[in-house]
Amino acid sequence: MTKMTLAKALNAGLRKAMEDDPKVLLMGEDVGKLGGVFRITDGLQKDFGEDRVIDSPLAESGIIGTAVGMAMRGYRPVCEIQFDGFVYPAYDQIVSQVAKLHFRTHGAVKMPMVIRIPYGGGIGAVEHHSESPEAQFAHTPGLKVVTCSNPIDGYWMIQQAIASDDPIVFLEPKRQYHADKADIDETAVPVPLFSSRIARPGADLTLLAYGPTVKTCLKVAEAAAGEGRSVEVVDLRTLSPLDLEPVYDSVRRTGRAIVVHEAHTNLGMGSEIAARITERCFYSLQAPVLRVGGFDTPYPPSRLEEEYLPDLDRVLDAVDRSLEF
Amino acid sequence: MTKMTLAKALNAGLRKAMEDDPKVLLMGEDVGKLGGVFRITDGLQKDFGEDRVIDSPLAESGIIGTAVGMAMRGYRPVCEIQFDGFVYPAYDQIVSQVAKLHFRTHGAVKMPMVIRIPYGGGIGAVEHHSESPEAQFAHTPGLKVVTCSNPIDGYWMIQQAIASDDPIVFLEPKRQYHADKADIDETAVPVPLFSSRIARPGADLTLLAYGPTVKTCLKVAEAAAGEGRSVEVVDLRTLSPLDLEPVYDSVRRTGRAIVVHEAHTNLGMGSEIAARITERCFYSLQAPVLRVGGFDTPYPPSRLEEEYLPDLDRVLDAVDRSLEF
Amino acid sequence: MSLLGPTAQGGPEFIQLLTPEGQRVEHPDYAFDAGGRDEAEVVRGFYRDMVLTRRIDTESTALQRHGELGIWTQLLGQEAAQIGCGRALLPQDFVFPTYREHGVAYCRGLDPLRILSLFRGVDQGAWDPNEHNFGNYTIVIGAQTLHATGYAMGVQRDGLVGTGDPDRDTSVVAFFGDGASSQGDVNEAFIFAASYNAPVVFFCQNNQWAISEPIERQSRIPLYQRARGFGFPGVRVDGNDVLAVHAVTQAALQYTRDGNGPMLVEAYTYRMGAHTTTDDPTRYRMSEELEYWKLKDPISRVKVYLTRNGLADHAFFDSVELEADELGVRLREGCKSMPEQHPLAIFDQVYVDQTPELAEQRDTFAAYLASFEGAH
Amino acid sequence: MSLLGPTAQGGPEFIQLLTPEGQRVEHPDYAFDAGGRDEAEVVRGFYRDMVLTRRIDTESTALQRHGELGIWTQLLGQEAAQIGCGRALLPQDFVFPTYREHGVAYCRGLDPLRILSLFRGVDQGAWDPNEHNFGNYTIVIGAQTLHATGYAMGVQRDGLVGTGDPDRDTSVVAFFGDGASSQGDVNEAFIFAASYNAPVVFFCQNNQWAISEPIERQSRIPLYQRARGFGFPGVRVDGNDVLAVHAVTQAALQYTRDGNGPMLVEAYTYRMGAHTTTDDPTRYRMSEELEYWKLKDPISRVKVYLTRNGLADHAFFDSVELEADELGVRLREGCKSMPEQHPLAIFDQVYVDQTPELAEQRDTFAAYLASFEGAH
Ligand SMILES: Cc1ncc(C[n+]2csc(CCOP(=O)(O)OP(=O)(O)O)c2C)c(N)n1
Ligand SMILES: Cc1ncc(C[n+]2csc(CCOP(=O)(O)OP(=O)(O)O)c2C)c(N)n1
Ligand SMILES: [Mg+2]
Ligand SMILES: [Mg+2]
Repeated sequence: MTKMTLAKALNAGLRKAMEDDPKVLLMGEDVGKLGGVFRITDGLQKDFGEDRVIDSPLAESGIIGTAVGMAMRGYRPVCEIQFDGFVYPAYDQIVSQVAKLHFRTHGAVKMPMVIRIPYGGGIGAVEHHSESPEAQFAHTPGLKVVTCSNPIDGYWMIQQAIASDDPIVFLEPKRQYHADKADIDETAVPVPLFSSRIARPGADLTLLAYGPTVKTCLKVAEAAAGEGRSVEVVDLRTLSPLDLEPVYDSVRRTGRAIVVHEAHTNLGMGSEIAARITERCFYSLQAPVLRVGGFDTPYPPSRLEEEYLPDLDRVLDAVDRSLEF
Repeated sequence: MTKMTLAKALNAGLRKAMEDDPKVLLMGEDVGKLGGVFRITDGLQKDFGEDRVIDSPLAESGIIGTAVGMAMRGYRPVCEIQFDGFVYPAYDQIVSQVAKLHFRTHGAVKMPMVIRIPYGGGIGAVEHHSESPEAQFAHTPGLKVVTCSNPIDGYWMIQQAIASDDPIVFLEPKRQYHADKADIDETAVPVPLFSSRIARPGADLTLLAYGPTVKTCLKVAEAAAGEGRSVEVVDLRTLSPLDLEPVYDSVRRTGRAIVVHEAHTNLGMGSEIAARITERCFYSLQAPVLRVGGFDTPYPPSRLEEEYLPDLDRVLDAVDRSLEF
Repeated sequence: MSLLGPTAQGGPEFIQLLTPEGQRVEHPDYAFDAGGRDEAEVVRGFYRDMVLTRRIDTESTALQRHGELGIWTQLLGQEAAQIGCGRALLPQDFVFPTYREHGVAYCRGLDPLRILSLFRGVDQGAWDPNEHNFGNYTIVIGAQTLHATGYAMGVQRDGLVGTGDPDRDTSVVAFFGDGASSQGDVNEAFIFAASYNAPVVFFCQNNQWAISEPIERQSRIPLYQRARGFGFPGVRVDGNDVLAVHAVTQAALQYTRDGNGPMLVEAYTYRMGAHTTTDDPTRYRMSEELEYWKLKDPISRVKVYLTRNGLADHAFFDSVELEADELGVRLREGCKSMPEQHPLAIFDQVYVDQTPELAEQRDTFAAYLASFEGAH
Repeated sequence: MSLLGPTAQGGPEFIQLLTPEGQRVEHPDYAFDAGGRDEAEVVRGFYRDMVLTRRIDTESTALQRHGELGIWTQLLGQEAAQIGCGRALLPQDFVFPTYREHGVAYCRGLDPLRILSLFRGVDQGAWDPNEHNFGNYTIVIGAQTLHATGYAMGVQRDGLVGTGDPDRDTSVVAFFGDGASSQGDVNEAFIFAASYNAPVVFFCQNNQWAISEPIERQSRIPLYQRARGFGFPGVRVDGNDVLAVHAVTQAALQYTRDGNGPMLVEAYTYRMGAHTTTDDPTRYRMSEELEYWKLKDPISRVKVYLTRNGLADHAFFDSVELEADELGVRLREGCKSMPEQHPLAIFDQVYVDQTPELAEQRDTFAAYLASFEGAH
């Protein structure tokens, strides 16, 4: 049992995956000597060498495009995109190649690639450093998209993602990197990668969160409990595929649901989840599924980000609206 | 009054826009001498010269990136992306620059750019030539996204888009290019660009379509009428912003809605529209909003595309499901 | 046609071993190497390869005209570039093609029907790349050059560069066109390959056109000089001269296998046909240009050479023709009788580990399809 | 430090007019041009510019340390590259910067507080680019090089290239770093600029590092040679020599204004500070390297030159110091008292023509915010 932050847990998970399988390679800008700008790959180049922890030229399409070739040669590349807003130069390689090669070849080619992206806001950064690009990837068949919200998940999910034979966009909530510590039991049996998890049970309303908003929603539930309202919180963990059976169960019990994410509300994960819940739980719903997300503006300058991001108050406001509907 | 196909109408609209404003430039691969692979820019280089109709090197990021600079210099670039699947190399310039420059500069910079994309399937093409990328752009604040479904809209909407001071992703349903002809009255007053349109009134159910699926849905309504069911068809025309007031009105009357598009269903426009309709018309809905879209697989080889694309039967099936809900 | 700038040919940097008139010439740096076999026999083999490749092409064009293929990417005129290169490869080398490398595919032993199925719309070119060390056709321009570079980095990590063992040292060939040279991806591939000293031969078939755009739109200097900007060697070879292409590619492959890092080969050739069967080149290029290039036809010069020097007789040429006819028949029949995929198949090819939600979509669609079967 | 490959300095291709020891030297192709003014006065002006620029930088670093800025991109060591270039610009020229061109911004007359507001998180660098012909800071590496190229194509269409009128002919400068040279966008910018012969000076500040990655990761040859691959000239200048940078940039600007197409200038310099205030360079580079470069400091060599040659006295240096102190005070006070934006402002800056749906989102949020005001 070791107490670790999410950052350390991811580092430990990467290390474990590299020890377990010599085909695992890390690649990205500054991942080597520096250990990444967030230090997630700290110490790995020193221990596994420059051939396995590869500092790349400054070109994201190049990183993903060469990783495709490495995967075809039998390697398992884990690519780091330095910040969410810098994944777009690689977008073409991701959606037209990484996502499609298995399909194109009727399964002859496997693409066991993990694309790690520190994502989301709340760290006071400049433009392009606080984006939430998950919906764009989840909309793309052939990719799987997961996100961790805490150190324990970070430790296990990164290993599971690396072990997966499908390409996975692995979203890391950067403002959680150093936020909390948790005990990690390396001998435990982890929950499966593509499963959501009830983070807190409740009876009156279901809050759906993932990555950085899980913590917010747990606080909401706490605050709501103070007002006598029992709020269930689900940590979705997997965004593509979605694991909504537990959510449907929950909503059938509570009759109300709210999806909370940092990404723009319009066409964010919330829209898909709302649509599916409504399809499956139509007669159980006592209010429309509400969405609390980032606004439909570009991510604002950091002095305004607290207003932009869904916070305790905005989610509580939605809880009220849902319960009063 | 001239009878024109959508292809010819777009060509005429582009010509008119270039005549009206010398700052309008066209740019793209093969748009000059060849007139584009779909001939949408046919004859324009001959008449307006190589400085205004610009054959570009084979690089989409280069096309959009240089167009940003031209717009900053006071020009109004209209960029052609040869096929939907080739917009992704330009994705970064579109979402991080085109969409954000106005916001970044508090309005000091305007980006009056039109990005024309022939999109959608049904033409028997090879991979990457039948994609429907609209949701990705609609999810991006700062962009506006519109799509025409018929020659009259094509003629007017392209001119309106070019006249707009905001950047617009202009989606052209390529399989409609040469499908039908319509009378175009160049002296008419066009409907506003950012408005949806009731393409066929009805009372029992509302079908929401855009671009290539409008025609499909009109046929569905026709077929349904044969079975005594009155189906209203809305041509959305604008995907960002959405113009849903007429849709809410419609759904409040019919109680049932189905969104039909070629894009992947998961996180497609249908999910957002379903979520919004449910928020606004919760008590009017007699069934969940259904979605009929492309499946959540990569676009298939052309011999399977008829099965993949939402067609008369699949939409009719959804109509039955909705009415029987 | 201008003889300046990117279209310049001739001079010591334009490597040629067999003139358009069928004359063998020498080059100070590159010699044709028959690999210990009888040279005439090897050249006859090249001739056969090129004729069969051209037949694959013309047959496929005809199949498209008859509605059997949706589209076809013609290689007419580029046979020498592809056979010269394809025959220089060793079994362990790996190829990343564009969508026009039918001749290279043929050299690697890929059944042309696997390619026809792509253009017929039956599949998307679904061969296993490891079967013939021949990657899948790539339609997004330039994307494969990065794949090749990454694959070559994998080869390095496997310890298969510069060992000195000719059966093990491995090179990777990235094909691309003159137009593709403008894509960011291609230039990034140059950068990565140079940075890691990866064993990649960047093989550019400069066929003078990217659909309707002439090479001048992409580069103001000869394309092979692009490599200079990235610090690795580039050479221009007469792409219609199968002997020169073979010699140059062989040297480039060995250079990369030896661990010297990447190299660029520009095969200066010409797209004699349309861009694809849906293109109409009369809209953008002069017919004289085609006439000019017909004089440089890659196959005729070998035929002249073989005939003039008594290295092949009528019987040989007839037998190749016959073989081509047989191939034509096989392609026509194979194409028309190609089995279709079942629509449900697409759901099972998205992931290695199928997701419950996609399985459910599949099942729903299966039930829907079955409802029709019941109805009829 | 290796003197080979991309880090080679010296030789005729390394243009220098003022040695690190403060010695004026001649170069066969480039001479310093004071533009008709007294040369000593101009050099004193450069000195002042560099000192003030450095003060902007150190002051901002301090403000970041005190929590007044979220982050700061230090230019320490790059003053000569930026002032030499910035002072060579004509009013009609247009600049596309990265996120580190504080010295160029200063030359263009942009109030440094406009830059501080970006790093404070008050805005994203919202100045009007047309006010000082100075574009907005661009954080996505390389993106602005394409903007510059397109802007230059616009200049061409405005007929403002090669007219011979020095008040009208216009050039565009695209700034980028050594790391940026690996981005597809930058290479595409080279291609477009060459293809259209656009009046762009690609000005690369090779400060040896892209965060933790040394220049060798991006290029195995000197970066200025990249231009060779694209068919336009490239030169390397001592980026710590303000006179040489001025001379070379002036020549490059004129070359492009005259209609000769693009040109690449590599200013060979050094990032003496961290990448940004959140970076820790001790993790990846040796302190000796910094010591080595301190001897090449761009400001000291000018000071030595001015002093040794009696071109400036104590009073001058004191007055510059005083001016820098005043600037420091102004920045500190201006930064701390910078007005914040109202959260609702962001909704009105997305589109020229506001959309009904975003207006509604704004109104809902306004009502929500108001509900708290009511509560307190
Ligand atoms: C990214 C991308 N943009 C556009 C296209 C459409 N397209 C297909 S082939 C082609 C021209 C390619 O020219 P070149 O690289 O010279 O190869 P060639 O076809 O001559 O063999 C274009 C523009 C594409 N396939 N991919
Ligand atoms: C597309 C993109 N990828 C990654 C980053 C993160 N990043 C910011 S600066 C930088 C290094 C840039 O190095 P260089 O171009 O040499 O400029 P310098 O910072 O040295 O001035 C990186 C990787 C970014 N801003 N944009
Ligand atoms: Mg070509
Ligand atoms: Mg640098």
